[in-house]
Amino acid sequence: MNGKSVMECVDAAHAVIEQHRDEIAQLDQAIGDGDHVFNLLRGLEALIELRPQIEGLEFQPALSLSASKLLSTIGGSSGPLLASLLMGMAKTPAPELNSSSLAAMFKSGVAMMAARGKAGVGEKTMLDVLIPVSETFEELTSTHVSSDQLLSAIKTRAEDGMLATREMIATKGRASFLGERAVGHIDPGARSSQLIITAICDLVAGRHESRASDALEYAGRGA
Amino acid sequence: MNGKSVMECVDAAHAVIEQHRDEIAQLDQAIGDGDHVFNLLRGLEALIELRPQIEGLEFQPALSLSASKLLSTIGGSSGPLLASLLMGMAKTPAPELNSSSLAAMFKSGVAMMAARGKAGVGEKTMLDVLIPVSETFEELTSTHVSSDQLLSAIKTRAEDGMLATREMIATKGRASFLGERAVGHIDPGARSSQLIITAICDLVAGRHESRASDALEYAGRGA
Amino acid sequence: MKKFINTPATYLMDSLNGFAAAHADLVTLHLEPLVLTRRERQSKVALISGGGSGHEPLHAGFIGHGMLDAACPGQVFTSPTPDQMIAAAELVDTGAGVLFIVKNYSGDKMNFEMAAEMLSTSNATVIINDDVAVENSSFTTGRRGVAGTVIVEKIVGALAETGANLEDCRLMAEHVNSRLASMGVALKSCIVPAAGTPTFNLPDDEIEIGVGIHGEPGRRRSPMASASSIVAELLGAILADLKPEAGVEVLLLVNGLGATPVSELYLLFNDARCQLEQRGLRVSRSLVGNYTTALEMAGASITLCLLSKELTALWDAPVHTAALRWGV
Amino acid sequence: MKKFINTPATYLMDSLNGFAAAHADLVTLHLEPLVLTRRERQSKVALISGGGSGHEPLHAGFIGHGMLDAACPGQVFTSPTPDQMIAAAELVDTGAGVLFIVKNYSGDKMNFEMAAEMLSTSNATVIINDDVAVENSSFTTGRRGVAGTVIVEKIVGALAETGANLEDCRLMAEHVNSRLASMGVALKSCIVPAAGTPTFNLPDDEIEIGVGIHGEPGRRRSPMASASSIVAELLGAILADLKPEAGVEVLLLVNGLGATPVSELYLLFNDARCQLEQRGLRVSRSLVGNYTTALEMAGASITLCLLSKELTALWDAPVHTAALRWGV
Ligand SMILES: Nc1ncnc2c1ncn2[C@@H]1O[C@H](COP(=O)(O)OP(=O)(O)O)[C@@H](O)[C@H]1O
Ligand SMILES: Nc1ncnc2c1ncn2[C@@H]1O[C@H](COP(=O)(O)OP(=O)(O)O)[C@@H](O)[C@H]1O
Ligand SMILES: [Mg+2]
Ligand SMILES: [Mg+2]
Ligand SMILES: [Mg+2]
Ligand SMILES: [Mg+2]
Repeated sequence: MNGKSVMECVDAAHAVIEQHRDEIAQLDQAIGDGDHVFNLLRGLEALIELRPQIEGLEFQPALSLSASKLLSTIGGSSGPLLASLLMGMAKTPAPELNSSSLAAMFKSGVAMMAARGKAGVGEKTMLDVLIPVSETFEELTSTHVSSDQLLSAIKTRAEDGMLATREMIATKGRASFLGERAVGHIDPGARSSQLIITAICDLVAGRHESRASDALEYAGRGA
Repeated sequence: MNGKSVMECVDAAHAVIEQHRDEIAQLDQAIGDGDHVFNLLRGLEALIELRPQIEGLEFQPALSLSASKLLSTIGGSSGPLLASLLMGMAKTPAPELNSSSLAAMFKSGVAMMAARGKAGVGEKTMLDVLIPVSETFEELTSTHVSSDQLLSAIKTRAEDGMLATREMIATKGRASFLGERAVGHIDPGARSSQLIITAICDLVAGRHESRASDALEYAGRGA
Repeated sequence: MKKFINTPATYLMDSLNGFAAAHADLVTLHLEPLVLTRRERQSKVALISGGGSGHEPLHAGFIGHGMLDAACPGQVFTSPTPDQMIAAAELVDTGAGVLFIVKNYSGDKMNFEMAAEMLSTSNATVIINDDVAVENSSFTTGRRGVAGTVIVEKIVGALAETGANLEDCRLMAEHVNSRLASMGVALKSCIVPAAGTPTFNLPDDEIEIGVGIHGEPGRRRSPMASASSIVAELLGAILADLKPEAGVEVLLLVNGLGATPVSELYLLFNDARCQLEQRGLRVSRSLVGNYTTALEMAGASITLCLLSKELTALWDAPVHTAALRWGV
Repeated sequence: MKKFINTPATYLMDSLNGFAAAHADLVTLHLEPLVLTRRERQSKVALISGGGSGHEPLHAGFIGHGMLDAACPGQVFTSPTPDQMIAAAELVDTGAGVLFIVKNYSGDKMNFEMAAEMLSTSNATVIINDDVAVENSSFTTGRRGVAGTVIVEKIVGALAETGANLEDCRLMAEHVNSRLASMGVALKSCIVPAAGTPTFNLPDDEIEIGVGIHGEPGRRRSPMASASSIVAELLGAILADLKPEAGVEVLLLVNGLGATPVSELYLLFNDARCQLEQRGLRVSRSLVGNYTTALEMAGASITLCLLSKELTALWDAPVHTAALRWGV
């Protein structure tokens, strides 16, 4: 694992977000300000422009460079949050790279994001996807499940977490201004996080078959 | 003929303009700025509020008072024009009131309006109705036609004049800014003048049967 | 019709009462007839303008030091009446005479003309006709007066403050008018409150090039285009009219028609400025904002004024009005 | 989407380039990272604000004497990034420290927070949350920051010019924020250029009461109503929050959201002023215009600020910026 692996994940994330562009835009129009998908795309495209530099680095330095670039490119809420996630991962001591050190990195990345957002599970944010995912990742790497089982468990937790935001009242982020009126809408950040997690799992699994469900699957208000 | 006759004409004019409100509004929206009918109604309503004073006066003083009131109430192009018409009528020497002195009054009223507007026949304005009408009025009062024949000749000239504006290019007034684009539209001032002339003729003829054609008859663009 | 309004009949007075209350330090509102005058009276040629309402801040927003002494607001898009102009003249004349600044519309001209005929005090009138969307011709009413009026009011207002006499003020107004050209474009019609329906209907992908400030049709309908190509068309017409020599300094006014935010006006300004400099003109003075509106019409107009040392100095002179203020 | 725009991607820079060119006497535009700074540098506490673009003239229009020293514009409706804020601080700090004036949105707060953590020079931050449409609560993000921000920037800007230190400026900003309350209403949604479709859809006869300046839903949809009843609802919420004592003097800001003409804003001002005076409050200062917009949203907001002798004097102090200017 190195800068090349980081860029593979970036490419996978970019592809899946592009594919769900309208859906994510509509989710943020419904309970936010409509910019979430453009923020993500701007950030991911900035990383793609940095490809030569990132690919030339080891794994954690590549994450660290990506974090700074996202921080100075995205803005909004997602900028500091995603930068914190990658920064936290980059800073975690990891003498060797394996699935349990990756799980530890991811856990402290998510913790750094949660600290930045002053948020936890149940507040209708991307953390409703990322915290459960980091828990599953950590739990299952310490047991002896197959890589396939691990990846599919992660994808399931991500989807559950994303879907759970639909019935929540938001207490953090822009949707918190809406009170009850946010209920019935999936959080855009939760959806984008789940899509990216899933795309990376598929990448890792080497399963590149398109799993794109209808791009507008979750955009419908309410149901 | 006295102030009471003036108010009868005002009432007839008010009724017919109210009845054609939307049509006249649309004509002025098409080639002007849309206010013509509101200008007329504001002026006529101001005269109706002055009823006691106007009705207490002789014919020409009543016209003179009405002229001043219109001048300070209407504004726009129609204010000075209609005020000039009535002022010109009020100022014409008329030792006795009969149809030929009325025709002379009307002629000099129209002349005063034309002088104010620096306009004549063929410029796509209310003068395309009023000038022909004043000519017919003068011609026929000097011959021996019946009052019915006179009134119906006036109404025909008024309608012909009004309809003729449809194919004209305007050289005066707001429609002149449009050049060729005004062709195909009847001038709102010509239409309102024709309606008022007709209503007054009907009043004079004692024929109060409603002659209201479809209120939107002439509003259709083009045809 | 979604407007902040109580009833169409009270719209004008409700709005003017708000304006007069918000700017009580600058203006006084008179009723019957309706006139707004400058609070501080000063011995100089008095500048009076007026016209239909719906173009705010024109004209009342330009009453004050260095601009107008009085404004006569008509009904929406309807010229005011002669009694308003006469009252205004009587209220603000200090013996040096009054200059009427009139936009070139039949109604405005006739009403101001009748006022001038009835006035006993010395007065002069200048007719502003800066809109190049309309062809000029001696047989017709000619070009409309639009946003360039603000520039005339500012520059002649500054001259009047110096104590210039009535004839010099009139000549300066004519001079500025001869160096002005404007053209506008609409993205969306306005709605006259009394009418309650849009003055014109513009499909979602069309614009009206050369629109008037009352929603009068312009030169042509055209498909929606990029800001820079819209600017190119407006500037093309303006420059064809003004025919400025290369190197000349110009004042560039980008004026909003009511419903266009300043961010878009600055974007138009950017395109206009770049295109002018490419043609060798120097934008040495500028003004960007909503100065001559058409109710809530979405759209904008561009005005150029060819400057000279004298005009630049008068433009820079202090002004203190509700809508334009600097140097004081 | 009918906007004066070249492409959504170039919208922001085209508009900022126009702004910077039109106000080159007041501001300097820096690229990479994007920062606008005040041209005249002065030894005093530096005031820096910033936030998503689309609210023009906020914030860049308030750079200049008596208000801001720098502004960091983000993408449309997206908080700017920490590197912009750090660059801004480094450009304008004169040793007296910098005060960040931040509207209360997650994104703005987190980005400014990270900038503050990374900055070596002395700095403080104040969070503005004047929008009473949203209930405050210690468990949530709380109220949004909206048009009242302009009043904080003006008053604290005046204080900073007097040489007040960083802590005093911060305390004054908190103090003003505690005496501010705002609420808005939308008649028509805006369109984010990158999205190309309206943020929300409002039927022809409905309005959104309590709308946010990014088109966030408000308290409720309501049928279109008269100006005075809309004003009554906004003022009701504002006064319920501020609970002013009778006889107190207030500053009344009627702010347009972008597509509402000033004539309607003055009409709202008239209704608001009358209703406030009926409740025994005195509108001793006022501001009417487009100061904190939401792209081309049609609508308006009302802000009240409870005044004191000190606040009034700071409000009256000279200010010279692109969008607010008096006394100089
Ligand atoms: N305090 C927070 N903690 C965690 N996530 C947050 C927080 N605030 C916002 N978010 C996430 O950010 C997403 C919105 O991101 P984005 O649209 O890019 O920023 P903004 O809300 O500033 O426009 C939300 O959907 C939510 O998932
Ligand atoms: N110079 C003129 N001479 C004669 N009639 C004119 C002249 N200018 C305008 N009109 C008439 O006035 C009518 C418009 O009146 P109105 O709408 O009240 O005024 P405005 O054009 O100022 O809005 C036109 O339809 C035309 O008949
Ligand atoms: Mg967002
Ligand atoms: Mg008209
Ligand atoms: Mg008119
Ligand atoms: Mg945002």
